[in-house]
Amino acid sequence: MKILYFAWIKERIGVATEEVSPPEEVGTPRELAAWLAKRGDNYAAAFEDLEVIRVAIDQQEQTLDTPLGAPSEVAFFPPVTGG
Amino acid sequence: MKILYFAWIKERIGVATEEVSPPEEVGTPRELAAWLAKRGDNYAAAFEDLEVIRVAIDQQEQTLDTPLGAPSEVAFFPPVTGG
Amino acid sequence: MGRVLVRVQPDDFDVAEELDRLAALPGVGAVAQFVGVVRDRPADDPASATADAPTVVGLELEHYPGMTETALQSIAERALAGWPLAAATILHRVGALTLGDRIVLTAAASPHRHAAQEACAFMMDRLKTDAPFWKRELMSDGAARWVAARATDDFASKRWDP
Amino acid sequence: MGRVLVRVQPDDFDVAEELDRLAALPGVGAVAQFVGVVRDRPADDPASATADAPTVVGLELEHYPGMTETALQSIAERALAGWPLAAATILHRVGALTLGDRIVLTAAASPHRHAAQEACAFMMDRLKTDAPFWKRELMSDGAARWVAARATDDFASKRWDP
Repeated sequence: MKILYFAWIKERIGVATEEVSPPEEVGTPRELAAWLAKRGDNYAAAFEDLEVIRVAIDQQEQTLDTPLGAPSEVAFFPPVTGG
Repeated sequence: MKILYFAWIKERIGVATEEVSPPEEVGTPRELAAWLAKRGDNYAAAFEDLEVIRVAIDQQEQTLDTPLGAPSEVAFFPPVTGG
Repeated sequence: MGRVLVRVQPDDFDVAEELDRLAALPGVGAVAQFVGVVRDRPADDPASATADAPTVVGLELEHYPGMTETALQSIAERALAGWPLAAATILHRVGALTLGDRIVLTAAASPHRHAAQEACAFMMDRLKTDAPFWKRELMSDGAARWVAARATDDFASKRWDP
Repeated sequence: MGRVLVRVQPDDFDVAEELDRLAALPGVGAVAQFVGVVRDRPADDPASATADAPTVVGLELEHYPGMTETALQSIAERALAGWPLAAATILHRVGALTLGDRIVLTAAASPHRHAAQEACAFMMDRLKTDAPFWKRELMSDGAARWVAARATDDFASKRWDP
């Protein structure tokens, strides 16, 4: 599963994208974030407040509690600020 | 007093502007139009329906019953259609 | 008032130049522009939108010199009074125009997009009812006719009344 | 859908060229354009508008390649579905921008001015909340900070909900 990070989440974690293989019990983006947060202090800092984090599953924005299914890519990012 | 005509009013009357000296009892644009309408069939045709005629006194749009005062110029025109 | 630009002219205007001027003003983050162009169907006659109805091939725009400029200036100044704008612009052509030609530009520059958008729409709505211009359409069958004013324009203009 | 033009690019775009393209489409009498530019005050911090507060000197725009284009395409198509438009355009820059640079263009062409104006505003409001872009402001004191999302943008976007 490919994970992408954007904006300050990417900065805190220190990578833009990585391949991960979460265990079967990780079934939602919220659970995926909690699992990623255990990978190190940088991850914990990025995911410390899920209220300010948005998620896209295969490039479609979803809630943190949407079932993951078997996605090709999952992206975590702050609320968008374009335009 | 200078009178100006625009659009189809100008076309019906056949002149764009003229100097007139209406009698003292002509006190409003409505009375001025009625007085002008007697100058000929072309004028009568232009002023046959005052509902579709607008007036400006010294370049300020006014109602047909606004007191004329002693204006430099009075303009008669159809509802505007710019833009 | 230096923040208002109003011009009435037979020549075309340069929309990009005006956009660049407005975008360069201090504090401006948003520029809304509206451009009206001569289109091939009569503006006031939905029934004419059939295949064999005559189409518009040109337009003649008459105006009241002096009063027109004053009216446009007043509309732009009211936009500045009503929204937090850095500048407001109205450019309007007169004389003979052909299909696809630009007729009018209204533009508003502001720190905020909604202010710019609303002021730009306000100026167009008021221009339609308050500025002494008259359109004469030249049709493909050789006819020419003065465009009739539309009640919908009166409604649109009145929506900005206090 | 040939009536939609969406582009995400580091280079500037030509607003006049796009206006000319839209104005030349059959039946078009109205083109509304909105241009967002990099301004010198932070977008989300009214308190910063004091004389000695640091100003913005540049912007970096990050995006999510692939998802961004899809989101913009969807917004433009919804504009076409919601208003009688001949065409809808969204152009958005990414990468490093400097003060006064254009960031975004939304444009809508229609027979009718209100349709063009509303669709143009709709696209900007939805873009602000639905398209994956992130702004990082470079300040005159050397600091850099990610721009925070604004609740007012959420309200503005929701006003178009059915």
